Amino acid sequence: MTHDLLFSITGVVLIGIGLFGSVASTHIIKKLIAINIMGLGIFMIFLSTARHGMITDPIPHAVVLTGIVVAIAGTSLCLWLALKIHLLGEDTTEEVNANDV
Amino acid sequence: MTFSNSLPILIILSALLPGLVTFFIHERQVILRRALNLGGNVTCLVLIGLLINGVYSGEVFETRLPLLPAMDLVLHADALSLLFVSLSGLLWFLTSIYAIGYLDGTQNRSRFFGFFSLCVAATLGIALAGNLITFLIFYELLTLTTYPLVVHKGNAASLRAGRIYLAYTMIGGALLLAGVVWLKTLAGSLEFTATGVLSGLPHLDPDHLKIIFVMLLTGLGVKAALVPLHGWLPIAMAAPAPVSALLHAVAVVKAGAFGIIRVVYDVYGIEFTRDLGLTVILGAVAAFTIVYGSILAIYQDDLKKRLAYSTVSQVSYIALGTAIAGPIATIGGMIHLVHQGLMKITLFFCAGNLAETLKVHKVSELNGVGRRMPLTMTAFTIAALGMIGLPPIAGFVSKWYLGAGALEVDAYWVLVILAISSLLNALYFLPILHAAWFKTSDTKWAVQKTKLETHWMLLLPPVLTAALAVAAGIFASSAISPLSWSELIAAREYGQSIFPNDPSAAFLSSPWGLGWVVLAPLVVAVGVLIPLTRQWSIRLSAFAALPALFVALLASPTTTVLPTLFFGSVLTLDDVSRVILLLAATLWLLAGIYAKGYLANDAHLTRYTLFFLLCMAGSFGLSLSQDLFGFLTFFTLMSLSAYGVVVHTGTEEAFRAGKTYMQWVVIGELLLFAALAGLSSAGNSVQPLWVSSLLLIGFGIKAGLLSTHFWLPRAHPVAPVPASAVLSGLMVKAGLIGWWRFLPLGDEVLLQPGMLLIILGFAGAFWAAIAGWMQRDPKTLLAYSTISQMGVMAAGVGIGLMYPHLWSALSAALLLYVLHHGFAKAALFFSVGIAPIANRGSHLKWWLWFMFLVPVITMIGLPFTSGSIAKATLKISVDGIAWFEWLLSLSAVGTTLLMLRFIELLKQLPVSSRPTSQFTPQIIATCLTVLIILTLGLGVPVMTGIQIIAPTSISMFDAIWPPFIGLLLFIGLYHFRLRIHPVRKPMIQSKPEILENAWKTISDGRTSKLSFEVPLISRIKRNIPSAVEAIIVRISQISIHPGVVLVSLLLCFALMFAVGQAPIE
Amino acid sequence: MFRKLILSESLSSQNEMTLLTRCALALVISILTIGLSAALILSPKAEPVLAIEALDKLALSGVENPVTAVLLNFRSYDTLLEIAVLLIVAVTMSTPSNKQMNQSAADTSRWLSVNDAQFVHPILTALLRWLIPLGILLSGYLLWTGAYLPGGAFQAGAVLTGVGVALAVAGRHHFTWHLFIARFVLTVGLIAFVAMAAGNALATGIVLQYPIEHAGLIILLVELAATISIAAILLMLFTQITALPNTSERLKP
Amino acid sequence: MMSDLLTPLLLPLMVATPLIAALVSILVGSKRLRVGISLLFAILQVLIALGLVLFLSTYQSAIRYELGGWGAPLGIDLTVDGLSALMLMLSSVLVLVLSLYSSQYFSHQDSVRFWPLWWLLIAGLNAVFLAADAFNIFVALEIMGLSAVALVSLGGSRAALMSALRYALVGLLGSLLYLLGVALLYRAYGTLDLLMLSTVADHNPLTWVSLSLISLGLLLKTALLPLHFWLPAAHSSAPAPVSAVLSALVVKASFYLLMRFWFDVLSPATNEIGMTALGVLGAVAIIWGCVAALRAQRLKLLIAYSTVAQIGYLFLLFPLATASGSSMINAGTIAAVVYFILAHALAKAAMFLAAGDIQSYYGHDNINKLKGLVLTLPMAVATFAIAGVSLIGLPPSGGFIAKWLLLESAISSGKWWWAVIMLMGGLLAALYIGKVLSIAFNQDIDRPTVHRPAQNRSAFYGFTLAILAVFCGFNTEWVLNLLEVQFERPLMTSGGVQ
Repeated sequence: MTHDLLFSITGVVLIGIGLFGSVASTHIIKKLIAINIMGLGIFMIFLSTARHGMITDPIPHAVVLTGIVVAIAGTSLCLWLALKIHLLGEDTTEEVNANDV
Repeated sequence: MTFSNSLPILIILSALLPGLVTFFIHERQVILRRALNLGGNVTCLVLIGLLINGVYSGEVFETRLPLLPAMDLVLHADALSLLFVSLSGLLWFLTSIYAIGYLDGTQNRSRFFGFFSLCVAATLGIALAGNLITFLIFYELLTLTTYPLVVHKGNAASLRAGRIYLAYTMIGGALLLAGVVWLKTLAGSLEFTATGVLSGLPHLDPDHLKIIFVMLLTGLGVKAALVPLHGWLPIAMAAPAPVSALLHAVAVVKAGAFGIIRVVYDVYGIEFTRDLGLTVILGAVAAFTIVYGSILAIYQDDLKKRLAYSTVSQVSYIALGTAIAGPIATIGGMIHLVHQGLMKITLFFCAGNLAETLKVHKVSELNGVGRRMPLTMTAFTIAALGMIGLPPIAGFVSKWYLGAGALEVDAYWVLVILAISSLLNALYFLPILHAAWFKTSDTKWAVQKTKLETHWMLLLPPVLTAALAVAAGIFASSAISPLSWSELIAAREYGQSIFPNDPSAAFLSSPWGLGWVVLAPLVVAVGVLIPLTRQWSIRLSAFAALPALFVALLASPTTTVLPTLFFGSVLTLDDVSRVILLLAATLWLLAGIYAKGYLANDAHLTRYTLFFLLCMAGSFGLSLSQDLFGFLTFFTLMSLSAYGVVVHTGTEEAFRAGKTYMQWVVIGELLLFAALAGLSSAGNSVQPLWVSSLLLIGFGIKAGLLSTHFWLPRAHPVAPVPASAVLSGLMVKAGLIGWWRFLPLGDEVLLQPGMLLIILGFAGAFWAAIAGWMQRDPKTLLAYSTISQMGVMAAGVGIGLMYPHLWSALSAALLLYVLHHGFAKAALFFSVGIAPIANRGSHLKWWLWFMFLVPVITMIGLPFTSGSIAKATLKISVDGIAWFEWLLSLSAVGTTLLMLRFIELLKQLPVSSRPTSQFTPQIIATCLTVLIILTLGLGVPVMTGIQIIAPTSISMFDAIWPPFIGLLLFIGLYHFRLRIHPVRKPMIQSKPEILENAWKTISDGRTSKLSFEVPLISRIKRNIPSAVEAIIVRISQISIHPGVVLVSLLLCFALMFAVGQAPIE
Repeated sequence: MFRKLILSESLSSQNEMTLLTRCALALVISILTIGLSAALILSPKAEPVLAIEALDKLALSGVENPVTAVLLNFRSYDTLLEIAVLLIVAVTMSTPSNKQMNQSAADTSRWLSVNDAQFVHPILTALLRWLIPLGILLSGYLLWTGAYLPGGAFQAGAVLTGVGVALAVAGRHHFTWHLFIARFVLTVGLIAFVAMAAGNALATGIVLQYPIEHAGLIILLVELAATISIAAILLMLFTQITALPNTSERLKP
Repeated sequence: MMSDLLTPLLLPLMVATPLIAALVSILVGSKRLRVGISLLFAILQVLIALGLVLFLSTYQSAIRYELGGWGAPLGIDLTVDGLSALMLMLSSVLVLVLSLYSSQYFSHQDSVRFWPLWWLLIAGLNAVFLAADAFNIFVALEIMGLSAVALVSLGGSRAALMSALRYALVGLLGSLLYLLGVALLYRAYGTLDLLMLSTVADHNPLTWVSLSLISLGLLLKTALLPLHFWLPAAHSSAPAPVSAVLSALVVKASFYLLMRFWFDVLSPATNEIGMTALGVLGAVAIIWGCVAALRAQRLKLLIAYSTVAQIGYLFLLFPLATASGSSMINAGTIAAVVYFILAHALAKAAMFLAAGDIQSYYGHDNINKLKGLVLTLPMAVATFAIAGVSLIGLPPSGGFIAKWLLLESAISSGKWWWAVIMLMGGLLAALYIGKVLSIAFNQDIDRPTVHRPAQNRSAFYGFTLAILAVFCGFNTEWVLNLLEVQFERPLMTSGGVQ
């Protein structure tokens, strides 16, 4: 029983790290990596619920699989945008509009 | 959807659809846009017509559209909504014609007319709203559709106006919304029911209702421009003229007032509001707004701003009407909704015309504009007079009802407010009229290209609305007039049928019998106005008096009742009015003939004849009419047209005299208004003391009673001779007739007023004699003699008040005295006109001098003259009040003194160079008057059927000793007067000037400190001996210083009350 | 926290948050994690009711591997949407403006065009000759075992993408994506899935309900189409990024 | 009865139509064909939504469709009740008009990528409104989020890309937090189906934590005040139809989910403090949004900030819904908020379309330079004004009815301070609408030449939307009793509608 609890705790820790990374860092790529770490943490928690003694519950696996694909799609879109921004202009820290509070 | 419940929505659509379609019309398609717009107008009016006769025949019109589960959009046509719908529909039609003319050639007119129709649709929606939420929806829609109109020009000023307008109305709207929602949660659906929804519901927490009422009031107050929330109205004047005309006279401002009426009557219910004590708040705010708005209006130089502030104050009348919470006051409030709309829209149209054609925006630039744009300015004048509240224009009717309604619930302070505000209205409207008509324009106007003074589309609407305003006033009690309509509403509101308790006795009436007497001069006056019949009518003007003369002499006593005229006017011919009519007719006839010669080659003959005829009509109407409204209307007509005659010569001195005359007329008017309002509300119960004292003073001003007589010695001499003859001979008697009609003579004892009248009468008689004696100009002397004679007559009436049982005999005597004085005074004035030829020593000299002496002798009252008979009958009718007889004889002494002085002055008149032939009409007139005086002296008792005690019974001695003493006195004083050089034109500022300055400083807006520099001190410094003489003159002057006189008046009152209270044995 | 986004590789500290705020943030997040873990520890796990039911119904699903059954039968709707997500990314990156395309001299008329002029390192050509068939074979195997053992469309697709990337990197071959055939390959997965859903609705009256006897076969077909699509989409991701103008020079530090 | 069998089929069809439309628009080559087919699909979608709404209003019973026939816990279900039917109807009508607008708004190059992403976004939206499974919502949210990001980045300018990136990051973070919440729920209750969850969920710390996580994730996506920084940039730099659909629908979808979770699924876990906290945040959002809108220099930015403010209004639902402590959710407030969504969506979309016209005519949308706009683009000004009326909540617009219902519920539940906030919000909204209008009406422009008023058809669509916003203020009866249609608890028997 303690096995999956251990996994969930690590998952939570991973989420913590991911959250801190995404909020604290301002560099886009760092932020993206942090978000992925957080995603993995969540998937870990989800998977930790699958083990019930002898029976393994297939639902979390399917869900996590779909989650991974979606996360990839999201990350690749962000990368694509970051790359285009990088190509477009030198001004890296452009404020979108003056009075954006 | 049967017809009855689709009609309201159709009306709104008839305004909405053309609006929406006009948006998409291209700028250049002018004809299509005009057709669409006017088509919409006409259909709307037709539908409203259908609605009116539908509701009249009792059919119920209601459209119900589902909006929210517990509440739906209700359009319900009841009597109140009809009033507002018909007003908006009609004025929309006129304003769109005006707008088409006004905006000719400007850009984005499609947008303008689109929003214009939408705004009217919103107003119609407001009028027809059946419950509070529908009202709210259309109320907010009105704000939205008016914003683009206010900012139509797109310049900085109109944008600022738009911003401020939005700020005010948005906040108001938010408060209103909150209030309505709160009320909805408390009271469920808020259908408008006749006696109010809330009064029925049981367990409503009163202080919640109070807060809600205040919120609703603020929300509505923004649009009704109650004081703290009125800021946007003057600024919104930046909008084009048609916008400020329709919006600020009809749509927006009235929506607010209409809302207040709906909330107070149909949501809270009038008794419920009164119990909650909310009417006090509303009343206070409304009263403050009325006064505040008028005061501010005085200081505005920009014409439209002045009109805006006047709107602020006028709209609060409606709120005041609702606040008084009496049935008659409600009627007053509601008809003011219509009347103010009519009058105010005329004013704005005229302001728009002035701005459009002459580029005149400031009041100071208005000099002489009357000559350049006569039609516009006449409309402006009618509307302005209506706003002041002068009869017969519509404004008077609503003020009358407000006054009467206030008295009905004993709210005396309202009467004061009405009086003050009418005074303030006069203060800011009369200078405009004065400047427009009587001043010559210094600036060069744009030359008048077209035949009409401006585009016909700009001219037709104001003239129409002015005519409507007058018609609403004159035909007030006719079936279709707004007045009868609001009576219907008030009856519904108060749940019982009430009719204004006018003592309009309706008995035998011959149709239009006596009407011709009054109509003849008016018809001729119209003839004078029309250019092609002008010459003929001027020549005929004198003979307009013939029908009156014919009726006075031959017609049998009849009464004509004209139910539709005013409040049902009653013209009767009884003994009193017969005599007065006789005097009036003859005097007007003679004056007309005299004027032929005197004013033969005068430049302003047409203007003189016009005023002459109006004055004549006024005097005839005055003498015949019995009902309050009619009497007051003719009284005002006579006084106003007399002004035109007084300032006829156009000299600076004439204008100053005219101004004083007008000031006193307005004061008189106000006092009479209050008095007659009190009289009508008191009904036939005992007349309260304050009403009779107001009547005394009000008519006293006209009768030249002491302390209110200043205008007389300055106005009469200034007028041309025939006019001053009639002024002194007849018009002064109007005051007397007033007393005759309205004071309870002969039926109840009025000790104090009687005493006052006697004191003032005799004091005036003696004082005038002395003052007159010191004059150098014969006409001024005659004016003073009129004051003294009127003093005697006033004393007679005073006796009548104190001893009612004597009144029957006394009235006959007074009538005779009036006749005698009228003709004698006229003859004296005529003689002044033709004295120059007599002095030239032509062959007629002796004959003329004989003619001068006859009236002098009759005035003195030597035996075998009408004067002696009149004085004798007066003495006898008083039977035995010794002191009265003594005083009467003493006054005869004074008159002799005056008459002898008059003869002396006649001699000194400069010789005129004009050939005698020109004087013939004047001579003929004087001969006729003298002839009448002689016949009066001998055969009068027989002809007029007045029972007179035979002349023989008075002892000859009584008729001789007063003139004899007068002669002695004259000779004695003759030497004394030589030493003090005669009183030239007052080298020091006479008191009326100071009063007049004070008046000017107020009206010209300069609030310079009113400094009463006392000439006396400066003179003492210069040289002591002349100071003594100055003191004597000061004493005689001081007596007429208004402040002192008013104080003395109060003293008399106090004395009178004291005497009254003291137990009389 | 998301306001300033920078891309400059320069590790200048002025963009980073001040030390104080970072510590505060760290503190807050650690509290949250402790709270979360406490909640996890305290609350009991629910009984695997759903798991038991899924395993019972496995026989009806047409495949033995429970995960594939859930993925492609019980919750097939999720997988459908998931492919749609991938398609979104594909569409965003498809057809960059033509000016970027014509830099590469390759003929753009065909989807997979060979351009011999390009010099390719001999060792790499030999390696490819071995690797590419092996990759395709492996992805076929993964696809087939999906029904019994962990595997399936996504894993097979990933391997196939590897093959494609190897080809693209070699430089000899060039992919053009704005042709119809390319766009069809990208969308074939979703098309198959939707067609299957519609077909089932006709057959069994309820959308996405496989007829029991053919369930296995239909799942296999759908998985095949999905694999092709996934491979194509991921490959396009790679080629589009390398096709961006002089990406290589820009990436220099 | 025939229609009885077919109607449930409408639900999956509702999701399938946009997907098929997306596929077709990818495959189709020419722009004109692509546009034609898209319009066809848009009309089809409206018809389906209409069918659903009519069915619901006649039979007054919700529909539940089990995909794959496996039943709730194992399989995934699609459900539609009054609220979701209304949202579907709103989105399909709006999509139809926006598609008409964008048919000639985009150049050929852009339209190749626009249409597929547009249909995928609509598919995501429909999936969210129909979803009854927690994880399914996550995937649908993700589709909607990513396609929205892709559409925002369509602009191609640096600002567009930067704001798209920021929006993507926020979207990702939000979805992951939501997923974490779902994971905890699955751990505690073993099921992903919302209806089952609502019967099983009770007040324990784990449910409360998962509810707050889910709410945090959805708040990020709905852009409530502290988490709103991404919205103004994203909505203002996107092309006009995209920003219209973002403001009107995408933001509302996550709010719809919040409503579902707070009032339907995990309602036992909700408590008073949470409700008032959301209410306070909403109130602050109203005030702050309006102030920021007043200070905005660009028109689209102004409209975006006004969205932030109007979202604040939506969150006033939470404190008002639970009438002072009693757990009974008062239906009036929910109806009011739904009405608010309806009116705001139409009005905001109209405003963005008007702004789009202005931008394409002038080349910029800097407010101060828009003097004399009323001469050049009268239709755009009219649209902006009418939509503004609905935003401020002046009668006769839909916004007014919504404000009226909210005010009524605020006053009847005795919490009058929320009513004050609402009135303040209305006034502030009037401020910035007034500012724009007064500039537009300013005609003393230096260039005396009167511009040829641009007569393009696109202004017409914005105008129809604005008119719709006004007319939905009239017959509210129909909408309100549609909302009454709800799921009765407990679990409906499976196999379509009984």
